[in-house]
Amino acid sequence: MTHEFRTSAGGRIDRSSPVEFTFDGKSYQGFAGDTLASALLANGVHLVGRSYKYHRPRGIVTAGSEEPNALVGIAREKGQNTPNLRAPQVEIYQGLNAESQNRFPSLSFDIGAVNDLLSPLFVAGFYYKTFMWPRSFWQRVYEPFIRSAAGLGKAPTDPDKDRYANYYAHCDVLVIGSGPAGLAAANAAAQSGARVILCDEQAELGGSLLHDATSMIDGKSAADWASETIKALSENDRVTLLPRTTGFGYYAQNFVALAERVTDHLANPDQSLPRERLWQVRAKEVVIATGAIERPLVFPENDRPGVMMAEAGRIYLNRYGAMAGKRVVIATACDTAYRTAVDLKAAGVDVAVIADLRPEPVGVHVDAARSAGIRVEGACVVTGTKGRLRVKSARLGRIRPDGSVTVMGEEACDSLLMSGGWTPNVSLYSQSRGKVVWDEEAGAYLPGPSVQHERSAGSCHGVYGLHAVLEDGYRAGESAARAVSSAAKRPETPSVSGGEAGAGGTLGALPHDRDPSRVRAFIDFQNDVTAKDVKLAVREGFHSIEHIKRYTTTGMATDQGRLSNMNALSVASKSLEKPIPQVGLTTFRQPYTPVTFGTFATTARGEAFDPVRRTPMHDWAVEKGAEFEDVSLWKRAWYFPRPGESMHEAVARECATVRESVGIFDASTLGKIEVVGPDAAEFLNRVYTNPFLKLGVGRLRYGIMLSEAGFIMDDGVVGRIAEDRFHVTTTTGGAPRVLAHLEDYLQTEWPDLNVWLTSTTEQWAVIAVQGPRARDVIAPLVEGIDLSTESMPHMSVREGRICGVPTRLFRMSFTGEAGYEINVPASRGREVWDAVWKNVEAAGGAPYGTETMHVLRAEKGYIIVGQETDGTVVPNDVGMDWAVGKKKADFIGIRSLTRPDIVAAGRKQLVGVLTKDPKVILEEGAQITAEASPALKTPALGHVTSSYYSSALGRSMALAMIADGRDRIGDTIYVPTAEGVVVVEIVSPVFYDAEGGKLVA
Amino acid sequence: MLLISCPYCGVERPEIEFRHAGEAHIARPAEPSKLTDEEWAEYLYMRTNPKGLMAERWRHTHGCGRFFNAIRDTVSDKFVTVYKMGEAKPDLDQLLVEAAQ
Amino acid sequence: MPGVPKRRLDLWLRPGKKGRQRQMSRFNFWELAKNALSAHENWGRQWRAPEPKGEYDVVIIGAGGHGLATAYYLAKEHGVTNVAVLEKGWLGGGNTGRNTTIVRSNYLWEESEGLYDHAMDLWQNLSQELNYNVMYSARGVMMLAHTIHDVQVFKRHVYANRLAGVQNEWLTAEEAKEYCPPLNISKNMRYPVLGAALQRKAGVARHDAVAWGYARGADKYGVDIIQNCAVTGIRRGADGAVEGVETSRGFIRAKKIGVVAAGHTTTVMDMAGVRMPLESYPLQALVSEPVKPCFPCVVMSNTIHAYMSQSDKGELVIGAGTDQYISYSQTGGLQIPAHTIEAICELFPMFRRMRMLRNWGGTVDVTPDRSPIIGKTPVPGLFVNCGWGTGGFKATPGSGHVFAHTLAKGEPHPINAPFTLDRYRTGRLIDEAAAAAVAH
Amino acid sequence: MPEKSVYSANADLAPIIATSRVRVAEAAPLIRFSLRGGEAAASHAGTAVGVSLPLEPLTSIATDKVAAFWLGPDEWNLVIQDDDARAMFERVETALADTPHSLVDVSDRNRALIISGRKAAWLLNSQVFLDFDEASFPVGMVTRTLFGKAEIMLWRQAEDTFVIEAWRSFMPYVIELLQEASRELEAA
Ligand SMILES: Cc1cc2nc3c(=O)[nH]c(=O)nc-3n(C[C@H](O)[C@H](O)[C@H](O)COP(=O)(O)OP(=O)(O)OC[C@H]3O[C@@H](n4cnc5c(N)ncnc54)[C@H](O)[C@@H]3O)c2cc1C
Ligand SMILES: NC(=O)c1ccc[n+]([C@@H]2O[C@H](COP(=O)([O-])OP(=O)(O)OC[C@H]3O[C@@H](n4cnc5c(N)ncnc54)[C@H](O)[C@@H]3O)[C@@H](O)[C@H]2O)c1
Ligand SMILES: Cc1cc2nc3c(=O)[nH]c(=O)nc-3n(C[C@H](O)[C@H](O)[C@H](O)COP(=O)(O)O)c2cc1C
Ligand SMILES: [Zn+2]
Repeated sequence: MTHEFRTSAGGRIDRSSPVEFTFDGKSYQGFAGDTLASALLANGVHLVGRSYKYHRPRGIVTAGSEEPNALVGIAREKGQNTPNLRAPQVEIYQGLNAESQNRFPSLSFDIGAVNDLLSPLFVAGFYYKTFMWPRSFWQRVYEPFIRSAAGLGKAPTDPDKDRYANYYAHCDVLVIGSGPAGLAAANAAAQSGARVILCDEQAELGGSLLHDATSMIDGKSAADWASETIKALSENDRVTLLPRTTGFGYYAQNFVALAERVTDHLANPDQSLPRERLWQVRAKEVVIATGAIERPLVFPENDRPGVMMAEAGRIYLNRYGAMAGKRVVIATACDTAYRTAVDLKAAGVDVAVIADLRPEPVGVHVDAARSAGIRVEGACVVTGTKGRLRVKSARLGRIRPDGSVTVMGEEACDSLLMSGGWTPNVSLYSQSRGKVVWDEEAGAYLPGPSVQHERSAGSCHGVYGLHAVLEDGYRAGESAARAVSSAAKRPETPSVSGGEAGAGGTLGALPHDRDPSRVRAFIDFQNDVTAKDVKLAVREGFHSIEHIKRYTTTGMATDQGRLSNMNALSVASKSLEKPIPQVGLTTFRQPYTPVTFGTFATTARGEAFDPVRRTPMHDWAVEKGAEFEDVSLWKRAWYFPRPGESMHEAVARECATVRESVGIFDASTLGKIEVVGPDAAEFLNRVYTNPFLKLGVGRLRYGIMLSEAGFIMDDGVVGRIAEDRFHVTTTTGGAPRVLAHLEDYLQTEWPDLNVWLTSTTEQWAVIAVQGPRARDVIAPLVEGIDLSTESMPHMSVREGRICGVPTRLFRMSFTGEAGYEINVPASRGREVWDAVWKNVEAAGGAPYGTETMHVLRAEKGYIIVGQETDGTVVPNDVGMDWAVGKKKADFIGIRSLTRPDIVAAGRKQLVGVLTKDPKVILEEGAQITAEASPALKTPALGHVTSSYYSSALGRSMALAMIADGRDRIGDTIYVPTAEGVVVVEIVSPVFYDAEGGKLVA
Repeated sequence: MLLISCPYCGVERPEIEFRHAGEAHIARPAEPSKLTDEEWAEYLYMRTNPKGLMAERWRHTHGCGRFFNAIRDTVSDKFVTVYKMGEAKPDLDQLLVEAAQ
Repeated sequence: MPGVPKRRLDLWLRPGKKGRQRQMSRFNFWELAKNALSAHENWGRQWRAPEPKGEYDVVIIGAGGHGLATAYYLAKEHGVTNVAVLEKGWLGGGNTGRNTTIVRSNYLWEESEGLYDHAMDLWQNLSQELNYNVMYSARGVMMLAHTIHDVQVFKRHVYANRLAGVQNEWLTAEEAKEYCPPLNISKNMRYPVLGAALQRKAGVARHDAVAWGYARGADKYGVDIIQNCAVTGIRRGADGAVEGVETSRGFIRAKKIGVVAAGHTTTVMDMAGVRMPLESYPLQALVSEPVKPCFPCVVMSNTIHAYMSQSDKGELVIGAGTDQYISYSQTGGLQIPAHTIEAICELFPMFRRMRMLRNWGGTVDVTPDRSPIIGKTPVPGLFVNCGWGTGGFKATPGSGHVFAHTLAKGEPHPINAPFTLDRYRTGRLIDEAAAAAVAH
Repeated sequence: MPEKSVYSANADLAPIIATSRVRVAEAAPLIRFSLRGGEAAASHAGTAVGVSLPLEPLTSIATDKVAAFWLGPDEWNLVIQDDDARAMFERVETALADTPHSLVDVSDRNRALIISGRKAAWLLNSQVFLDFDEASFPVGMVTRTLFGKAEIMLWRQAEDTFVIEAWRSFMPYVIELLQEASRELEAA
């Protein structure tokens, strides 16, 4: 059986390289250069899939990416399965393993095909009208049933092993499509010296030239001319040729995305190659040369395996040496199918008849067929087909002048090739936001005026006939090059013989003599949409083409209506009694053909998904067994469990250590901004609620920053290093936002201020040393700074050296203990840390992480922006009116603080809460109510913002935001939890060292 | 992805280098405290949100860092012009006429 | 043009039949079966295509889900049937027809909980109520926490919702994986899954069916849905009150106008001289090729910006974020969906080989606090329902219900009372985003 | 452009990528100052460091001891080979004493990579959306831009040699992606 349908010679396959592959477990042989579709056809296999809804047997229809039926799953190794690949695009390789889809148990016997029997019920939109009773059945019965019946292939179940790459490219002229138009355009642009990228979704460049067996260009065969042109282009180093590369997205400003398939066609791809590559191309000019797509004819039973597009039959024959059948009927309304007939006949195929819809077919193509001895019938229409898994015969009818049809008889055949004419492929033009224009003469939508720097060429432009297409291509290439450089010159259009334009075409459902209620003529093959469905939609009031699309799902399948849209539109237009241009067209969207998710995600995967920021001391923490938490892009040490310690134990120990002796903490992730310039103090005075003009050099101040809406946006400590130089710190997560916010005001509101902002977050490593022994620990290492409280009190900053490294030493505390933050240049951070750690360790101290830091500050009632506050909180809410300069005339957010609802009673205020049972630790986020068992929908009084076990208090404690909380101190309130209601008392938010004596010691 | 030309760098760069910064020419009141609640709400929240030409701010965040203004058509997303901070807002009607030519 | 074939065959088709008399059949299996016997030739229109009358009691601008639902409830619950819904394009063609259909109600603030849970109640019975299968599928919406901050925020939601009687629960990472087996909970992920908040009765619905069901329902009560009718002006009388609307199909008189125009609200309100705190951004979504069931629920991750479900037809339906600039183009940049797909591939590494079938955009109207504005405006007779931004589909029934009340009574329903335009003046914002950075 | 550059490969470290077509090496430590201010500040600072600071957007001036990069209309990155950062800082500050400006030592904020070889531009284009055609990005051009999701400063030192500076915590990300892209160069 192998190669039973293979021609004896010719085509672009390598007959000396046989390739074994399997389809549904059965082995077949093809040749290198075959696609899965061509190889199956050569083996006589047409039946390759089942349709979406009715599970009807379906065959290969096209030879390109517009294929609606022949979708297969390709299995490679684990983690490398891919569903829904189009057989005409799958290149075979040794060992290829393909499976049909959407059938059970087998392709030839599919239980789902009962749906076909029920098809009178399963019309467009049927599911909106039923499955409503009983109510609970939708979710339990109907939906699961519908879901499992729907869908095509099976999603992969293992993580994808392959890699994907990205490449940003620029060029003068991007040419999409490499048929005669694209090659000519690329040629013209390249000869003008332009930087050119030429891509084509097919494995081989050349487009229709590769299967044009009769035309001659410059005295050469079309294919030879293509090869020579491509060779010349490939030798030009300003030209990039990209086969297997689909132009899938045309975005604003000539930004075009291409998807290159790098390894899928290889039997054993080199592991260092990516599977696919995303090309993000910025082109100065674009030439769209994507060809035209042949339209199916809409006649009853037009969906049998063996029914194919006529041009596809020609492509399989001339390019792959594969015959669609041995006895072929050709049904057409267009001249181009005659070429297929002639070529088939020349290859020895029996062409039973050309059934032409047109009353009197005439012209060169018709003459050629007639003189080849092929029977041509005018006014002849196919009215049905027979055959279960492959077409066996075609029923022909005669169209009478009044439009009615009489039976002509049946023609036996094993393949039926059809052509309803051509639809210019205007997808990418439309994506570029161009508006297509209906051309009555051409019976097609054609590209209208260019919106971007783009032009269409060749048959996608409505230009047919090889010479005209080449001419159009040269014109487009030249004009594109000219738009880029005036030096553009244009090569002569070569002489052409053959390749005359083929006239004709039809749109919509064809007339027939059969009982309309019993036959179905398919418009959208994959989604099983028939002409009747479209008519039903119109009848039900769906008059917009967009409604018709969504109600019938025509054009929504994986081919996105490439074959069906014009036929659907025509049927709708008839039903609505409105001309086509008034019915409109649905929107073309990216991607042009489906694109792998991995190709969009490219290298953003694992650690490279987002940069992982680590501090200079990160490795030390890893060595010490720290657990980490993600804070914005940073990894921060969370806590340092000792062997066998739980998180709770570790944190309690760390807390106690800080309170009793000393702890060391990596604060490097804090945002830092150096604010410098004569107006620095004035600037800070405007952006913080606090007054800054009088802050002395060498002093620190805690500041709050508001959004203009008055809500707390960030906080931090600001040090005045010099009259005109401040060291500002921000929260870790807030750093980029704060810098942008400050730049915004500086550049747009106050450009007159002489002050500049420089991020120094990563300049400094920051080592916090906190605890009663902090000074003892660092003193031996510090040079040039008097650490005594008199000389360096709480909230001051000094410059000097530590371990010989220049430092900005902050005396400050976020723990309530006396402490320091040692800023040293990042590259020296680890060495200083090591030295400090040695002393800390010797003093019985310990490293602590963010969790301990959070507990310690909560004991002091210090807020964390983002935890106590949530973007709806003003300073007064968290008891920070003290930080708002009363005498200040202005600062960002000031006006918002006096808005009626901001000063109204009932706002939530920061308080402490203590559970009656000191062992109970509330959960953060828990809600607070006034009643022990509140009725449902009782508004909460507030919620717990921070909650910990406090080793200093020897019990649990929490902070909360509670309505009018400060007035309720002493009240007993309730926290409903899953385990029951917890009784708590409202207390002051400062639990530890309320007088602050420890800080100034 | 838009391509945006930065009036400070003098080159066109991809949108990912930029941050959109909202409607342009909404000057912060010199003395906010003098505003009524209505006026303050107007400043804070009310936006032109036009369908058509819009004056908007962008920042060349991952480039020169500068904020600048642009006139863009919010239907076609085409930039009509960009100009530096502090320069006067062009006459949009005039621009429309020019664009039509 | 050279080479264009000059001759084209006539289309050889008989002209279509004239539109039939409108008739409203009930939708059910037997009706379907009966109609199958007559080749479905006898189905009536689901809604009429009436010519606009000169005057209506209420004119609603915008035939999205919210506008249509408003009309439906106006007629059904308030007996106000002399209503027109004016639509510049085709009904349901705005954001209603392009959204990722996530329905949930586990919002943080009491005001939002009230609004969205009201809608949630209506979803449960909506198919039966409308006699139109809107395919409400309560398959559960799971929101992933990737950082300790996320955990705190989601737990706060869970507690708040529990108290308000809104169902929501906390899952550990392992429980989350059990609920959604494709989920990657490996500790080595860039942002590991630390847990999730799950609302079990949340889910998805068929977006188009919601618009169509409400349209059919409203039409049944005599509401005129007038498509291809763009409102171009709002006429106001000497007293400032509205008198009617100028449209592409002439002037239509009405004393009450409800603007439900989503991304186009600013433009419409401008016609009445009312400034709005809105900005319109492109919001993109995409679907994969259809595959057999492989994804049981809805998963959202705000931290890494992705959300996904699988439709009944088999596509993975994925939502991306907004583009950063104002645009009415209904398209956006490649980097936005690409970023979302990155996140999807991290969360579900097996889907890296799936393929994007179609990517589109809508125009969403975003308020400063990310909550809608529903109620009266400073102009007498003019009412507005807008600002749903990236997440209003889920509210469709509830929004229509309370807005109908507002229009009929001239005063807000208690549920939408807090969602005033005035809150931007007083500072009583309902800021879900600030609380959680959760938008959809 | 001098072949000898202020950037030299850190001799203590093995190259990050070493193939026949592209080489990536970490640069030896350098002094870096961020200078902000007007043209007067630029001019005084230039005198102090010994080059005249570029005023044209996206340009640079470089000797084998000093490079000055235009990063914005009031912003320059000064990269200097010298042992005494403090003294250098004081020298520039002194020269600028009477001119409004901001000078900040950011020596430790950045790390630098030197990327050279025939495929250097190709490698960069795996993550950098810029046109490295000589007409668009001539030798001497410098810009801040994005490398994937990391902000970098990128300088074309010679036709086939580029320098990337990034904040130090972003550098592992940059390196990982350069290595990922370079794998293909080793494929058959
Ligand atoms: C990509 C995307 C994903 C989303 N995902 C979700 C989600 O998962 N869950 C969720 O809850 N929400 C989601 N949303 C948001 C949701 O879609 C919207 O909030 C909701 O559909 C708004 O409904 P609507 O009826 O108000 O607006 P629309 O459906 O947009 O209707 C407004 C109508 O007004 C018409 N109109 C405008 N101007 C005029 C005029 N001058 N004259 C006449 N008619 C006019 C428009 O044509 C339009 O039809 C998403 C939105 C998008 C775009
Ligand atoms: N009626 C007629 O006579 C008729 C009709 C159609 C075609 N033709 C003939 O066919 C030829 C058409 O030449 P042409 O150059 O216009 O088209 P073509 O079909 O030869 O080439 C188009 C190429 O574009 C590629 N392509 C399409 N979309 C793409 C995308 N998004 N990304 C990448 N590649 C894509 C295709 O793979 C194909 O190779 C002419 O010879 C013409 O005479 C004639
Ligand atoms: C939930 C949902 C599922 C969709 N599924 C499909 C689909 O299977 N096939 C398809 O082509 N489009 C699908 N679409 C997209 C629509 O075709 C269309 O893009 C969208 O409604 C926006 O309209 P527009 O692209 O015409 O502007 C879907 C849209 C939504 C909202
Ligand atoms: Zn710039």
